Parts: sequence; C-alpha cells; structure tokens
Amino acid sequence: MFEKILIANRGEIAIRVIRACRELGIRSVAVYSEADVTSLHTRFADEAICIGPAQSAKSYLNIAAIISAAEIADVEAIHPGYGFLAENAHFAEICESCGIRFIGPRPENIRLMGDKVEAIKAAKRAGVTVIPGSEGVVTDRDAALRIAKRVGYPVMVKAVAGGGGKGMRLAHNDVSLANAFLTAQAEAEAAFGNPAVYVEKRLDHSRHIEVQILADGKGKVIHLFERDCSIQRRHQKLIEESPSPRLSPRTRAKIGRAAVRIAEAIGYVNAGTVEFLLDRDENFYFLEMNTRIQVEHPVTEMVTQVDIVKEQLRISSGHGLKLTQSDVRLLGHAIECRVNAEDWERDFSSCPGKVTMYHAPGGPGVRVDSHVYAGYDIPSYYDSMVSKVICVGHTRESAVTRMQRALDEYVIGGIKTTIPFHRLILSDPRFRKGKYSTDFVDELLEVQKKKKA
Amino acid sequence: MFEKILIANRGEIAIRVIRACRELGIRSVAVYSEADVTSLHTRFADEAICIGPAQSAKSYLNIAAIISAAEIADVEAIHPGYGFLAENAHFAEICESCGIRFIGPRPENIRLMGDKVEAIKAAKRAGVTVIPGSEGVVTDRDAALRIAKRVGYPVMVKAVAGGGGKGMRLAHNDVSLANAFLTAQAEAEAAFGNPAVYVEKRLDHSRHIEVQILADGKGKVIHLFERDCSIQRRHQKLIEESPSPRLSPRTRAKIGRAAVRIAEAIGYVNAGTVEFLLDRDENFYFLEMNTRIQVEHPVTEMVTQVDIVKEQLRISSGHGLKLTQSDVRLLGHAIECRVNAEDWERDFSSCPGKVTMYHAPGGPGVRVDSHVYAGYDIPSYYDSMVSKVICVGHTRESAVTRMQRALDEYVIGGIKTTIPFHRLILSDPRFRKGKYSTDFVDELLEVQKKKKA
Amino acid sequence: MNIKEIKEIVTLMNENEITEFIIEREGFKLSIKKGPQFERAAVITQAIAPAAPAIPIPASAGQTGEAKSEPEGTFIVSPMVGTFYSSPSPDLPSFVQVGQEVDEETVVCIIEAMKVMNEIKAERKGKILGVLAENGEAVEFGKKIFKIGDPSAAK
Amino acid sequence: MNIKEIKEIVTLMNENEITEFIIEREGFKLSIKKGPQFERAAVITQAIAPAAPAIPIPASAGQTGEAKSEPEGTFIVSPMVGTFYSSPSPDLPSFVQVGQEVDEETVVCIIEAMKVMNEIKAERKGKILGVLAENGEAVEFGKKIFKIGDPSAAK
Repeated sequence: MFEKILIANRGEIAIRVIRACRELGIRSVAVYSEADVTSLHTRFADEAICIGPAQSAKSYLNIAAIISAAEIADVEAIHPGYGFLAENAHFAEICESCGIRFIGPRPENIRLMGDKVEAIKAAKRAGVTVIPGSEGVVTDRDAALRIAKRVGYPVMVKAVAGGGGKGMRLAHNDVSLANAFLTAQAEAEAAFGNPAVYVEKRLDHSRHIEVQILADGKGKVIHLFERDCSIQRRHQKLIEESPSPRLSPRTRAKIGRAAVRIAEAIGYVNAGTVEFLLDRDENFYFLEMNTRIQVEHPVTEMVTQVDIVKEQLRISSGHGLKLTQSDVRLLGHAIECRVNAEDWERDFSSCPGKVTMYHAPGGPGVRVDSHVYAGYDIPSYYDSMVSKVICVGHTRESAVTRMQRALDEYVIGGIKTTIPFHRLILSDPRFRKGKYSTDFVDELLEVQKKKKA
Repeated sequence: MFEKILIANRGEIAIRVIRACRELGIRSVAVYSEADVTSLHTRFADEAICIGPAQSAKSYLNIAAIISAAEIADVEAIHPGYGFLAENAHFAEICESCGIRFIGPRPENIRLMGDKVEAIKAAKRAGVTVIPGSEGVVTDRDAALRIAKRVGYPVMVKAVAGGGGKGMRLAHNDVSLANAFLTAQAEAEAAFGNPAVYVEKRLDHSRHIEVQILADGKGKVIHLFERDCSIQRRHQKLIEESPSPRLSPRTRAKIGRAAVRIAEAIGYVNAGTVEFLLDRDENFYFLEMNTRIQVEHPVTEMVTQVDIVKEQLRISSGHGLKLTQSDVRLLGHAIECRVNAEDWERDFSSCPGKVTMYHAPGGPGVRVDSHVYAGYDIPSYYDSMVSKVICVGHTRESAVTRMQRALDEYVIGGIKTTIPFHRLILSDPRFRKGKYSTDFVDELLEVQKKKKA
Repeated sequence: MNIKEIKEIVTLMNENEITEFIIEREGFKLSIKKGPQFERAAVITQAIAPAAPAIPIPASAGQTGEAKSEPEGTFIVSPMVGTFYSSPSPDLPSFVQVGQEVDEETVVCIIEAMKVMNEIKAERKGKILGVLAENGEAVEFGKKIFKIGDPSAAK
Repeated sequence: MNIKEIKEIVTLMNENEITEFIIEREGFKLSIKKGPQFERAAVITQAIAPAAPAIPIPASAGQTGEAKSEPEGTFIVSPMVGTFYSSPSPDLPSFVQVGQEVDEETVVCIIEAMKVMNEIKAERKGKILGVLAENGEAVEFGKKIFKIGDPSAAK
C-alpha cells in the first residue's frame, strides 16, 4: 500500500480521500489555492501546499504546480478526485512519466472514453446496445438531417468531447435541428476546443441509470450494481439512489453484466461508471463512461458496504480485488441529496458567502460528506456544492423518510441552500412511488411556477 | 402504529427516540426542565413541554408532571429512554393505569429484574450458570464470611436493588469483607432505601459481555448478538464493541441462546439486555438484566442493521416481530466511544460549560448521536455524556482505525472531553489485539500515572 | 467624561444587552459598539431547528428572557404541568377578577394534574392586573398565568 | 487621555466584548476597533483540526494575515511551487546578498519545478533586507522568499 499520496482536488472529495487515507494509514498531502487557505481539506490532511491563486486554471488545473508539489512532498501517487484533472489523460500520462502513480484508470482508458463517439463504438463492439444515431462524427448539417429522418425526432446533438451538458442541443424538427447543429458545434468548440458533434435519438421519459464498476487490472472486473440518477436539472444530478426503483432483478443483472463487459473490452483499470439510458420498456442503451470516482459514489458505498475510494487506493497500489461479484450484495436502499449553495427560487443562482451556523444531521443511517464548517467562507471560484447527505434504510421508503428527517435537522446558516428544494422533491407523490424520469425536475418546477402565478 | 408519543427523557437519547418517531411518522412530544430550555431535544420534537425546575427529582423524575404532560399533549405512549424513570416499575404501572402505553417491558419484568437476587434465581431456573455466591440476601456478617470461605476470595458484596456500581464492594480477605459488608449495606440503604446485599465470587480478568434481545410478547424472542463492554472505569462503560473480539462462534451461539432462554422464562416483552461475565476459559455467568434501551444500543444497530428503537415502538404498539433469528447477522464490526464532558487528567472530573465550537465527524461508517451544538451550555445538573461516536467497518481493525480518524476530526470547543482518553485506549497495543478485561482502564491509568511521575 | 463614567456605561450596556451606544454633544462624541456574542448565541439556538414545526405550547425560554427586563413578582406562574381552570366549576364565577386585590392565601385558580384538582394560591399580596391563561388551557411548568401588581397601586 | 487610560479602555473592551470604541473631543479623536471577525475565523480554522499533525510547509494563511499590517512590496514571494536555490550551482555564490541593491531585472534565485530551473527576478527596485528561504528548501506558491526595502533606504 502507498505510504503517502497527494490529493489534487478540494472540497468534500478531497476530504473523502483524506478520510480513506487516514483509515489505511496513508499520509495525505493537500494542495490548495489562495482562496482555499481556510478550507477544511488543508486542515485535515497531514500536509498542505499552496499551489496558486484562486482561479482554477492557475491552481487546481495547473499541472506543473501540482506535479511540482507532488515532487516536493515526495508522494508516491496522486488522487485526482472528480472534476479538475480527473479525466485529463495528459495529466495521467505526466504523472506516470514523473514516476508518480495516477490513482485512476490508464491514460488510454481516459482518452478512449473521453471521445464520446469512440466510446459508443467500444460499447457496440462489446455487444451493448447504443442509442440509435449517427454512429460517428457528423460534419455537415445535411448529414444530421438525414440521420434525424432515419431515427425519428426528437434528436440530441452532442459534443464528441462533451460532458456536463455542454455542447448539447435538443431538436424536434428539421428547422430546429439545423440551428441546434450549428450552436452545438460552436459551443463544443468554445468549451472543449473541439467542434466535433454527433447525433442521437432523444429517448423520452427515460431514466438515467449508471453502473459502478471496479477493475483491478489483473483480469478481475466486478460491478457494484446501479445508481438511478434521473433527478437532474440541466444535466446536473440532484438526487441519486441505489438500487433503482424501476429495475427488475432481471434487468439489474443484465445491465450490470453489460457494464462489466464494456470495462473488460477496453482493458479498464480502477473505479469507473458506465452510464445508460433506460426507456419505458426497460431497454437500456449505453450513454457514456465516466473514468473517475463520482460525486454520487457514497450511494453505492452505503448500500453495498464497499469503500470505493479505499478500493481505488488498493488497486492503484497494485493489489488485486479481494471482492468477487457474488460478495457484492444490495443491503437495503440508499439515497443521496446534493446540497448546493443555491437559491432555487431564483433559478438556482449560486449563493456563496459565509456560513454563520453549521449543524450536521446525525443518528442512525445518515452519512454527511461535507467540507463546510461554522465560519467558513464559501469561495465563489468553485462549484456550489456544499454537502452530500446520504441516507440508508432497509427499504426505499425508510431511506427516503430518513432523508427527510436528516434534512429537517440540517442547519446551514448564512447562505441559501437547495435543502428546501430537496424537501419538495422528497415529498412529491410521484417521487415517493419511484415513478420519475429525467424530466421530473423540469415538470416539478413548472408546477411550482404555476402555483406562484 | 402510534400517532403521538411523549419522550420522558433528555439529551441524546431523547433525540434518538425523536429521530425514530420522525422516520415512522409518529408525532413526538419532548419534556424538559428549566435548565434544558435551549436543549436540542426541545427543538427537534414536534412539541415541547416544560415540566419543572432543573433538579431531576422535580422534573425528569417527577412522575406526576410527566403523566400530566402526557395527558395534556394527548399522547398514546411514553418512551422512558434510559436512566431517570426507565426502570421504575411503579412509573410503568401508573402509565398503564392512565391508559398510556409504557414503551418498555411489563412492570413485573422491571420489578423482577430490579431485584438482583430474584434475577439470579430466575436465570438459574432458566438453566443459565450464575456466579458462585450467596444464592440470596445475606443478612449478617458471619453468613457473608461463610460464603466467602466456600467460594474463595476475592468476593463482591452487591446491593440487591443495585445498579451503576452503587452499594458494591470488593473484598480480598475476612477483614476487608467484614468492612465491605457493612459499608455496602449502608451505601445500598442510602442509594436505594434498601440495605439488602448479597455476596458473589469476584471473577478476575473477566470480560463484560451483554446480549441484546427483542421480545414481542407474542411468543417470539430473538437476540441481536453480543456487545463487549469491558472497557469500563468504576463500572461506567467507556467503549463498547460488537462482536466481542474474545468470543468463539460456539460461545457466541451459546450465550445468545442463554439470553433468549432467560427472557422467555420470565415472559419478557420489548428490548432488553442480559449481562454476563466471561471468564478466561470462555465460561459465562449471568450477571443481571437491564430492562430498557441502553446507551450502547447503536453498536448493535450498526452491526446488525436492526433499528432497535423502531422495534421498541413497533412492539409496544402491538406489532409482532417481523425479524426471525436467522435474519439477524453480524455485518462487520462496530465500536462506540462515549464522549463525556470530563477532564480525564483530573480524575475524570466533570466539565460542564459552554460549547464554543462544534464540528462532528462525517464520512463513511461514522454515526454520531449527540445533543450538543455550537453555543450550547451544558447544564451541570445531569450526566456528563455529550456524544456517542459509533464506527462500523468490515473488520475490527477497520472499525477501530475509522474511530481514530473520526475522533481526530471531532471538534468540541470550550469544554474538556474524554476524546484524548479514548485516543489513548484506541492506540494501546493490548486494546488493538482485543486482549482486555474489565481491569484494562485501571491498568492503563496506572501506567499513565507512572509515566507522569 | 472620564474612564469611570465609561465603565458605568459599559455595565449598563451589558445589563441591558445594548449593542451600540453613541452620544454626541458639542465638541464631544462617544460611540461604543459591542460584539455579537450574545446575539449570536441566541440566533444559534433559535435557528438550530429551522424546520421544526411551531411548538404549540409556548416554551418558557421567551418568558425567562422577558422576565429579566421586568421587575420581579410581576407574574404568578404555574407551579406544575396541567390544565388551568379559572373557577371551581363551569357554572361558578372565577376565583379572581382583574382588578381584585389578593393576598398570600387567596386561591387564584385550579390546575388539574393527573385527575387531581390543585388549588393555586397567589402566595403574595397584590392586585390582579390580568389573566394570562384561558379556562381549560393546558399550561406547562413556569407558564405565566396571572399578571399581578403591587397592592392598591394604580395601573 | 494617556496610554494608561487607553489600556484601561482596551481591557474594558476585552472584558465586555466591545468591538468598537470611538471618542471625539475638540482636537482629539480616539477610535479603537476590535475585529473579532478575522480572529474568530482564524481560531475556528485552527481549532477545527485540533488533532491534525503540524503542517510542515507553512500555510500562507498567516502570511496573508501578516502582510496586511505591513506596507506593500515588502516581500518577494515565490510565484510557483518548487525548490528554492539561492545560487546557479552549489559551488557558485548566491545571486544576491543581503544589503545588495536590485532592480526589476535582477535574478534573485532559481526555483526548480518539474526539473525546470526557473530564474526568479526581483521585479522591482529595492534593497535586499533578508533571505527568507534556505538553499534547497521546498517553497509553495506565495511563500515569502526575500525581504526587500526601498532603494538605498537605511534599514
């Protein structure tokens, strides 16, 4: 096992990794920007190194500064967390070339899955159904229109280098597709420096189901079942749960095997997530693969009792997986709410500022992953997530009720958070029945708007 | 299920019951003394009623005030928590006579087990080995000396109405027994209004093992395995864990069955704990039975995933146990540290006062049950426990390491707590190996004293 | 103004929870602001359960706070939890009326607890200025049930 | 008002959690403000990890705090994370000596990051008053590496 690693991230995920390190006896080195001097990850780590000014490009995305810090601190490996450099194949390569282990997949895994068109091809080769569409980059508008004609409207235009909803456009007819195609290209160029886009059929009322996998690079790949992440707003997940209330045991087994097959086919190593869309008839289609630890990984941890971050560390340090597929069982139900510093009543505008009071929920079945404390000034430079609350119960109903109880107890003073919006979702009858698609949040907001008017 | 209940307690256990109520959709009524106006249980409950001044005798032990509050609030049942009126058979009877369900065992269960001599007789009748001793009340010194001669020194003199280490004396020879007998009688008289004592052989290097049981009053009694509570100071538990690192699977099965047999023999209802001493040869002896929820119940909850407080509520409202013995499994290892507002370096003197800062540990496998928050003034009228930290892991080692990590994160400013003392225990090599008896804390303190000198 | 006078002002501020004090005269200005300590603590305890439903029976917290700024002996408080009755039975007049002079032994109300009717005495001399509980109302320990003034004092 | 009286006022402020004290008279004004804000934040962040081991590389928190009370341009800080070298190679003299006058273009040290030797320039005119990093020491972003005074200014 490693003796000392650096965590190239901030916020709750940096703390999550530090916690795993402490529990494994690994010394941890935090890096931080000038805006994060008082951030909790700098206090919880064994060492902390300032790597640059507030702007991410000059600190958390500054490869030279991070590698330099890793060399100074003499660490064996770097954990990238999520976001920032987590899916940067170039960074992973530099780490390896400097003799520092990158705690994540191999650079070629990242590069392959980072190209959404190549990823789809890989899934097809592995015998997994993909969404009907262009089967490659679409370079001109007429080709896009032909594909739309073949698969039928509505269609999505998506950036090949995409992620986080950028360079993504929906079109319902030829006219809107013509526009969507051009704006998606422009947005992709601006966001990723790569204008390439592809076209996919848009599946209505679908659910976003993703499968957590672990691969040890020694021939063993297992899955830790699925997470249902259909509660999204503008492609940002708000609530995740496991297992999905929609999957039959049969489909659960099938989708798990499909994810493992893809990972095996590309020689994947470390933790990863294969994302699928599930249609109303319980058919699933490969969407993309995330080659990193995800925000919502605690949902799976709580319901399977597998510590995914520890597994990442074990795999990267060269240990084979001890777990076998049959060891992994769903022990109840888990749900996560992402609490953001946002005012949902003002279009989810972000609300950074000073947290004047802080009291986290406790008691049975509640886990809080957060970097916030009383007196903490939330910097405006980074994302608005302040906390993740994860609740587990024997049944979906008990986990959801526990979440309501936990959110009732949660005090975060001085800033607006999305806790009230989560309450709204949790008390919605359709949500309670587990009958929701990725359209749920938009529909809920529509209803709320009407109520106000 | 109940619609509304009253919680006749304060502090973390009141909050624990409120949490269970919220999760079951039961409305909760808190009662509080004037010293507890700002206590968290008064905020978390749906209603709160002031029942008297700070002194327990006039508030939390004031039966008339509590019954009156229950009538005013129109509740169906009262949960007594632990301590205060929890093992008061008279209170349980009054509740029932007022048409209010007492959430606990039947009054006769409480009365029988409250008489330690009768309890021992009941255990013997159920075929469970008891500690060699007087087999009844010892009324004169000469009888005590005769018993000591028969069973061999050292012996313990214990109060029949005992509990919490009061009216308990150790004797190593005839001279010290003569004294111990008289002082134990006097102390028992003062503490319980009943001078009756009995004599038991003192088992050296024994462990305190207790078995959690659940009985539904409809013929079903199950156990939730054992807790090892050998880390004690002056008969006060400091750290508890489950399973016991000392028990073989064979003894584990035997001790569980013995506890169930006793509960069945006396027609016990609701949650209860049967306490045993375990000698070096893994023989176990009945000690006493606690007829209430215990401080350390979360250890069992974390390792079996059974919510004991919810089961209490279900049983009292007339539901049979859904769980069967074979459903209950040990899923890893759990450990609890009781954090007290005490200065361990000054003989554990209590340190009430204002909590200026408060930040509870989070992340995977950590549960905190506490009533403390930043700004809370710990009243000096009640016990000094401020928090319970419970950690769970796949193995004992991972649970203990996680506890160290959690305690490192825990910030309770403004008062002294026993967290540093827990750190000392957790890093002790004998504790790490699981090789400890009820003498452990005394021995550790002795070593520390010598280091200082 | 000397240091002694300033100290007196600060004491006054502490006793009355004043957070800002400004005095200006020709050619003179004194301004003292006090730290948020007390305010903050109060906010914390109030805010700790922001989602908790309204508590139907008023907590005595507020009462304790209020009482500080009023002279002692202004209220008769309930010595127990129970149900407040202003008269011995529904068809009889109230024990006391607003404006009535009472002494230590005057029964002012009944509080029923556990089926027992407890006669509550005024326990001081004075004039009833107000009845603060409704007939049949549930009262908790420490709840103000009567406002009482000095004997024969106007208003 | 003399220093003794001011001390008394400060004591008064501490004891009573006063955050602002202003007194003005003709031809006289005294204003004392206590910033609990910054101090408090510092205390919280320090205390938040009471058990955390000492951080070997000094966090820039203290530096930022300090810098505020000193005139600007007093320090040359490291523009990157790396290893500090005071001379081009171990057997050569240091780039600059204490007491030496430097200008914008003067190279004051090398910081090695990712095997690249980065020459660091003074970027201002002034006199080197102190070297704050050891040869071969690891420095983080923002670490003060030289103290620098006005050109030719004594001390």
